[in-house]
Amino acid sequence: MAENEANKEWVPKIVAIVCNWCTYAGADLAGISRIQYPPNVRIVRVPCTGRINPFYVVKALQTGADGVLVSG
Amino acid sequence: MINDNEKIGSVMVVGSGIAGIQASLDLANSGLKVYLVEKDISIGGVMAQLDKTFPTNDCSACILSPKLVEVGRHPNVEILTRRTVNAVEGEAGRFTVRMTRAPRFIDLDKCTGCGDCAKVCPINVPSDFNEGLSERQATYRKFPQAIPSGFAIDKLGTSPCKAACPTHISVQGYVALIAAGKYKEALALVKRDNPFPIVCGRVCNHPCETACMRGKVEEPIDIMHLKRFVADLDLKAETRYLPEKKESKGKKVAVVGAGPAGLTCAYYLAAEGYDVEVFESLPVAGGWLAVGIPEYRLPKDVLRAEIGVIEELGVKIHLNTAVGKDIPFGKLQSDYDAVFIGCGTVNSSKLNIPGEEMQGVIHGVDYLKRVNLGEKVFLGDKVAVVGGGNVAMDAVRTALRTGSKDVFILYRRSRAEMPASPEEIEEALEEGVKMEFLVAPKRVVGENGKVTGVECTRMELGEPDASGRRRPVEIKGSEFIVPCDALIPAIGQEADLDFVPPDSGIAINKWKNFDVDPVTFATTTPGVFAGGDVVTGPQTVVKAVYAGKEAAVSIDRYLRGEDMAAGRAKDWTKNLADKADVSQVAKVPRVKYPHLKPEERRTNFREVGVGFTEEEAVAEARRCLACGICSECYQCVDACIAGAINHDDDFAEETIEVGAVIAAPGFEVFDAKLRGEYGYGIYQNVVTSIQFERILSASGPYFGHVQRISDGQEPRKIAFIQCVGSRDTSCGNSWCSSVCCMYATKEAIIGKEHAKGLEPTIFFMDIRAHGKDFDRFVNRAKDEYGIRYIRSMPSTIKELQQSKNLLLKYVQEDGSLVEEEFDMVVLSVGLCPPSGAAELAKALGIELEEHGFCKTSLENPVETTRPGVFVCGAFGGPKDIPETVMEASGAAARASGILATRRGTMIAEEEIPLESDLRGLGPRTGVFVCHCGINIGGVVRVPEVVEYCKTLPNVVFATDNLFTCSQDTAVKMGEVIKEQNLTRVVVASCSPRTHEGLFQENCEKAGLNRYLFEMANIRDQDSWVHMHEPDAATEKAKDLVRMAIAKAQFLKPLKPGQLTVNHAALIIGGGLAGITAALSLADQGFESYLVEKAPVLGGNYRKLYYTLEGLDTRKHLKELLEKVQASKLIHAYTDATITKIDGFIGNYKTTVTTRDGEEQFEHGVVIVATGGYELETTEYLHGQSSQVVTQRELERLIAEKDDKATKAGSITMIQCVGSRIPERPYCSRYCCSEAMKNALKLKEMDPDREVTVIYRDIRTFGLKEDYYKKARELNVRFIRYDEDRKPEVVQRGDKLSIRVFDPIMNAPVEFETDLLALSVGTVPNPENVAIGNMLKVPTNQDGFFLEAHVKLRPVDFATDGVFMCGMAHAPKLSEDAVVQANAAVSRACTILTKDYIEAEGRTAYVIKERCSACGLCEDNCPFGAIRVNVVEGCAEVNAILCKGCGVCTASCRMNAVDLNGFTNEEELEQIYNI
Amino acid sequence: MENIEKKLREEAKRLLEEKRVDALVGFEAGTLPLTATPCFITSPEEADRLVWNAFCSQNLAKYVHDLISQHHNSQKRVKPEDRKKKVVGVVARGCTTRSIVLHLQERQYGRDEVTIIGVPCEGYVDRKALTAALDGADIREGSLTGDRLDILTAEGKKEIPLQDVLADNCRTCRFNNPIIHDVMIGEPAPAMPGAVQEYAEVEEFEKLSTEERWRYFTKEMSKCIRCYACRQACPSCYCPTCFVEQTQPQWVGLGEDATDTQVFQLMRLFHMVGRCVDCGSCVSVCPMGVDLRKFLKKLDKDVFDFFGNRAGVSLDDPPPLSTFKEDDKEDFIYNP
Amino acid sequence: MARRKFATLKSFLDYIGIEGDRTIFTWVSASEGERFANVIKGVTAKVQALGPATKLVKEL
Repeated sequence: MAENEANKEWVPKIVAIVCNWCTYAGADLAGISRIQYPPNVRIVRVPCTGRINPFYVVKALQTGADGVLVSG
Repeated sequence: MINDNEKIGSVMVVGSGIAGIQASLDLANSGLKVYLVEKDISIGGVMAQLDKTFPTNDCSACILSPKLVEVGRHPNVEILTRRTVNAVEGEAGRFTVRMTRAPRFIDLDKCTGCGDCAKVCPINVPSDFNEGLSERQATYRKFPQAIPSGFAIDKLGTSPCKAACPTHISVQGYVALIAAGKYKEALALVKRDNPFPIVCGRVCNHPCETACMRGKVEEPIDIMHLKRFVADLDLKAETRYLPEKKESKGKKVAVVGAGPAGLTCAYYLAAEGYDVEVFESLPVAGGWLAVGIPEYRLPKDVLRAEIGVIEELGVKIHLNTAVGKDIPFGKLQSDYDAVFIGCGTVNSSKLNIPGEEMQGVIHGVDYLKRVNLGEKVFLGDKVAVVGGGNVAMDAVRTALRTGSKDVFILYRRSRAEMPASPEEIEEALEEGVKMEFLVAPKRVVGENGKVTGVECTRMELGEPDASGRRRPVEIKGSEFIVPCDALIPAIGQEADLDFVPPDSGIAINKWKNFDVDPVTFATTTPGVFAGGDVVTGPQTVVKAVYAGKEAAVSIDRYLRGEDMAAGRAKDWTKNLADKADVSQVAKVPRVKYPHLKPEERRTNFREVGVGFTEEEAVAEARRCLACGICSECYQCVDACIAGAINHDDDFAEETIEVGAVIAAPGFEVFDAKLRGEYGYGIYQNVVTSIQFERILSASGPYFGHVQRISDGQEPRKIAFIQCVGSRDTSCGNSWCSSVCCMYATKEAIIGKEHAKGLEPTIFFMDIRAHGKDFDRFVNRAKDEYGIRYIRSMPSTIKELQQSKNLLLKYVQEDGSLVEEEFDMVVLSVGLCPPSGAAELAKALGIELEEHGFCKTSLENPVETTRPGVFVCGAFGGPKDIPETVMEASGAAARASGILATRRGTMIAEEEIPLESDLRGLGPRTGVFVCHCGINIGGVVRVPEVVEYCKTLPNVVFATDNLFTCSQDTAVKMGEVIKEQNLTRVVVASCSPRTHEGLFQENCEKAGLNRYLFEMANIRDQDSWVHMHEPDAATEKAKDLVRMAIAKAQFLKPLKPGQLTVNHAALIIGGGLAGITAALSLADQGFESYLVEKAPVLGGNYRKLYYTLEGLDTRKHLKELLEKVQASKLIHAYTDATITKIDGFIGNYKTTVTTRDGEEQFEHGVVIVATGGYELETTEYLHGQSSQVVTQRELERLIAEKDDKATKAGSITMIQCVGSRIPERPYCSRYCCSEAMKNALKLKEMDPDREVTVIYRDIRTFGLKEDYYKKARELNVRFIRYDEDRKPEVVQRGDKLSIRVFDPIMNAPVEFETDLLALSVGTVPNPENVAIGNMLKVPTNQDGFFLEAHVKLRPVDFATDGVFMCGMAHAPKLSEDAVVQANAAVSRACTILTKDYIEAEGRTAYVIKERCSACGLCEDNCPFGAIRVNVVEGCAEVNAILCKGCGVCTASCRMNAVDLNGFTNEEELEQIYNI
Repeated sequence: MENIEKKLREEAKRLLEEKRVDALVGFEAGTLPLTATPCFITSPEEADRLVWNAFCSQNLAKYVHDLISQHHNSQKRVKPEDRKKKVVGVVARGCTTRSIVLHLQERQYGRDEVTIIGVPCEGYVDRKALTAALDGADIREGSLTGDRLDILTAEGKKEIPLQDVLADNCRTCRFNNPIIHDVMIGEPAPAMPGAVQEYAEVEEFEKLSTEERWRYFTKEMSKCIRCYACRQACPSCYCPTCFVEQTQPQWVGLGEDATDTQVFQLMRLFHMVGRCVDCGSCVSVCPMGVDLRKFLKKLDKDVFDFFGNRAGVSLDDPPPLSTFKEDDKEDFIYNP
Repeated sequence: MARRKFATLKSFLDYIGIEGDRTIFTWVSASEGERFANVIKGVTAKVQALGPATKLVKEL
């Protein structure tokens, strides 16, 4: 098991902060259409892109996210 | 008119496109119950198919979906899909509606929309949603966001094959499964109805193939051998297929006879859990299959294997045990709980001719039995077989194989009447069997008691007999002798019923068969059943199987004590899917079934048929036409864990009562095939505009990639041809479809955005950009996107063979002919009346106009010819979405006007329990993790996630559910909330966008504040998108749930604010729109303050005399004003100015100054109807020459019979004066119609006078096109001019001289005229900006008011409580203003009908001590919901106006504004927990 | 210069006498040579204390904001109809007026609550640079003559050209004359020659590699001791409760973690988008000499490049983050 | 407004030395399921190329 993990390719941890009406719906549609994509993204839903405080991005980086995606 | 208290407070809306949806929402939101009736499976109409919408290029799905969800979840709206309205009886206020519900086959209450059914469905049909550009399954949902979100199954009826098969196997089903490579499933499907696929795959008479619709194209599907293919695969498989066996019922059944009937009955009873014993007199099992059918047709080992399966299921077969001899029948009756008799017909029928007893005469049945039981029988070289059935064929071919040289058939009719299966006859002939037709044996000829021949007589065919075959009639004197060594009569069999004692009470009929109930197969003795040949006389295997199967059902019911017959009689000839026109189906030859060659087989017993290879089987199966659409393969039934599928669903009649009806059935797209010269349906790269819309759509067949159909390549040159099926009398469609110019422009722009290299060309007659901001859009298309517009209609299209490119031939405006090659052609197809319009009109009791659209009132286009029945959308004539939405609201206003007193009487308010006291409890979180059947559980290890949740802080309870959305889970969730004292609930399942509301309701019902709920989306955004990574998906699920739990601890119980509503309205502007709004409000029972700054009401409408369609507007206005005068609810102020408007939705206070001084009143909403003005111009000598007037002045001159008009010999009109120019780049919409109106009047007065219209584009959209056509017919002269080559007007004495460049002549023309009328456009009310400032609502760049959304909220402002109508919005016709005024009232009623307005729960709030009142939030808020209170020195949120978008929150440096439900703390906690 | 001072005192006296201002913020001579400190005067007699010279470094808008805010707060408990208005006068150079414009845009006070006595500016002396030029020696006496500083230290006399010790922000100042004023003292000053190279330093920095930039950022931030002097000095930093001091949520850790300091500075800097008037106050008060301007100037440059907007240069321009245009920059949007 | 904020933020983070590919801004509409998947794929690949984040990361 340990060996396996060592051999595994490193997978980045990505935070996606997304708008409920657009991207979140798009992500749902990807699901409904069963379009496969990498499983390393964690979505934080906000009601609107305008809700996203720029500091969220900074805090996500400080928390250890390897990448931050903001999508409206 | 009926009394108010007899009226019904509900409305039926027929059709659920955007019109139906909008009307429903308005009505439902103003307290009326709505039945939204749709004939399709889901709502949304054509708008759902569109990619983007003009002129803003908003995504159509994005703007429509929220409306779909709202109407889908609205407690006052009942969506009735798959309904057809049959009749509407009664009168306005109280109608009785009768309708038919077509089956959906999927129970919407149970369906979770997971789509597992579609995944297993083997039937592919062209996707109607994608306009045939892709395929979908027979089990389907139109599009992912569809509402209702449940699936449906398309069935055209029972496929003929299934109906024709005596066992009614889902033939189309297993054929489809074979085509899909699902052989095991195919076999299991067969075995549901027939346990003998190995046998019936070889020796069936296959009536299914006779019925097969493919047979009408070329040859039927080789169904029998497809069945053999899957049966043989199973035969060779390591483990044979066995049906699931139910628990033992502890009851015994005896079966007499181990033939197909008996064994079938045994099989199904054993599977049901009965102990079954079969008694067979022969030493082998199988009955006729074993001893009748020769080895070369049905090998013995294969048959044994089939029977072996039955034994494996637990059936005991006692061989060599003759009932009646070895065991008395009575003992069966006493020892067993039920008996089935399927002993067949074992005795041969006699020829009954002299000499039949001679040696060498051996009856077919006996002969075959002996051979089949292994006896060596040689009959001599020359063998005659009498008969034309399969037994005769079997006998004759067996004789060949047992060494006879010369074998032949003697048959008394002709070949066509032979009952044997055609392939057997064919095979026999191949093997050298001779056949004599129309001969009958008269006498056996022999020597020494041994046959030497048979004397026959010739026959001829007479009249048809009872069997429908022509009766053979003997030809006298035609006797002749056929020499032979043996004679095999094979003309029939009889049953041996001696084993049944006469005292058993079992009735036997005159044919010596058992008399049984045709449905239950019960004999006259209780507990004794019979079926197969013993009942019917010699028949086919498959009929015997059917009898056995049905008897098994009866026996099961009998033993359970249930009614045996209930619900079983079914007329299979009804509802057949055999009506399809197959004349256009491409021919695909039947795959040749492989046989041993005649020389390889004729002397041995090797099986003749070799069997299909997999490749052959699949190819053959693919020939199936899928007649029934759904094949009834029942894969979906197995796949649906929710148990939602019901293939027995049926049509039903329904009746509802409503107070009013709104017809919104939409339109039908023109069938482009009717314009054959464009090659649609023949040339692959010619598509319709709606197809192109799907091509552009990101969720369409090509995921938004613009490509050609023929080769999938991205096109470069693409031609749009306008007016296909519009403005075209050749196909009977004289009207303009109103929307095509705009959608073609949009599609060209979007196409270019998707494929950068695209070069679109639009071929058109007139560009009709008559809507708000449309001309700007077209200008952008030309200037920014470089889209080419050519004013010409291509005459033909030819496809180039190699490239599949298209060669267009067209004549340019100057007359020159051009040929140009394009990669792709889009036909801009028009809008036609909806299919079934005539039937609908009849059902609704309304009239249609000449083209088949709904006939509407001249005063108000939403009124039909029947009071109480209203119309909206394209059914009343082609129109675009905003107009449709306005009409929908307008129709809703008219309907609710009738029912105003009955609001709230048909809707039930749900009781919500008091919230529990949570003080001191802290976050106690309960987590519910959903399996969603296998949708989540099949990928994510749900139990592991549950265990993980239990380790997280604040979690006191965690569990998993199969379906968290099901009703029983809702109950369970409520119990858990109470038992565990939960203060937070987290559900990990699907998307909060679709299910949050449902779960919140569960919480609310359990006394938990609905905002203490949070969701984790582990399906749409996890299991569905990481289907092959269960580990990663499980980890992700844990993370997502952890994030949700982390957020949940900070959630606060929220109490949405409430605000009282003042029920009066302020209407600014007393023109036609304002007056109409006031009257409509009065209908609804609401007071209004109508403020007009002029001394009289009426506005621009005062200046009109008549409309194009012939309405007397003076009379109309007079009536309206009288009504205003009479109404107690309308307070009109003239000569009045509004000096101040304070407040917001529900609570306004307005100050008005009149001659009598200042007055103040309170109101809840504002309707802005400030109107517009006729442009003042000095162009073309206006104001200088008395012979130059405006179009409106001309109307007055005509109406008042002024000499200037009546005496003018020639009149000229110039269009677009001051419109569509850089400083005023919009079209005023009505001028072309006004010009047509006056031109027709002038011609009517004096047909000989010269009337000339100088125009840029004639924009007589919709049904107004007919008037343009009429003007041309009356010789009104039309000359087109370009913006940069305007006409010149010079005064020459008492005449005006006009000089204009005529593009058709390609030269300037000059002529004189007596009177010149200028079509000047509309300019906005200059006070709009000031009024906008008072109301904090915006105006657009032209100075008209800017609506909340140009497509779907055309009369709303972004600020709640303020609405607009009339020319305050944009230039428009008077009837548009009437519709819009009603629409504004309908929208206003959604507020005025309420006593309180509820705010959203998740609104922003201000932490005062942090606020420095900088006002950035106020600047940023799109809804005017947050303002700086200067006195208090901090911002304040108006929770009623707040939409919870959070822009203020994110813009505040001080973090002084936060957003409930998405607070900084909650959001950051999620980020910390990634 | 003396002429300006004279006029300034006359004007101040007049405003106070006529009660057109209730208080006036200006500079008076410092206790040490070659210094000036902010002063508040409320009576005409005090006007003669006022000075205007190259040692007047602070951005007085900060004091204007403080005074008026205090007054507003004191009035909150008074019934609206009884509330009193207070007018604050201020001696303001270009950057000071930019801050005032910003305050006005941000509705911190009304235009009628502030009276601006505009003064021309040709830059002020960077105290740190002066100290460095003197190798840290204490100034015993000093005077400014024309462009030359004559300084007497323990080491002896030293002449230093004023140009050599001007603050960096002054060298490249584009708005050294008041943007708005009620009274203008003296003629407008000539443009600063360095203004054309306003962003040269930023451009140089942009050319460095990502890693070099990160090293520089972390190095500078590692100096920060979280004393918040920068915030206290900045006229744009007027939040009633700075995010650093907020709880629920706590945005930045309060310990000595290097990333917390980085995040604090990052966030404070980002609050200056479209709001930094480059007055140099933060830099001049920083005890650790953190190169804040390197980063502030970048924000300034981006806002100008992206949105064509400069902080506080026009009352008509809306704050850049309160509006948008159709043609706003889109090239940062990712397209897969 | 949001667009302006993020345009500036991205540029600024890049300026202080945080790789541009770590902070990505984009639009996906409700009908663009395919685009969403492609965005995730693209972003993952970009971040993968950069390796694990070290800058600004708080050690716990």
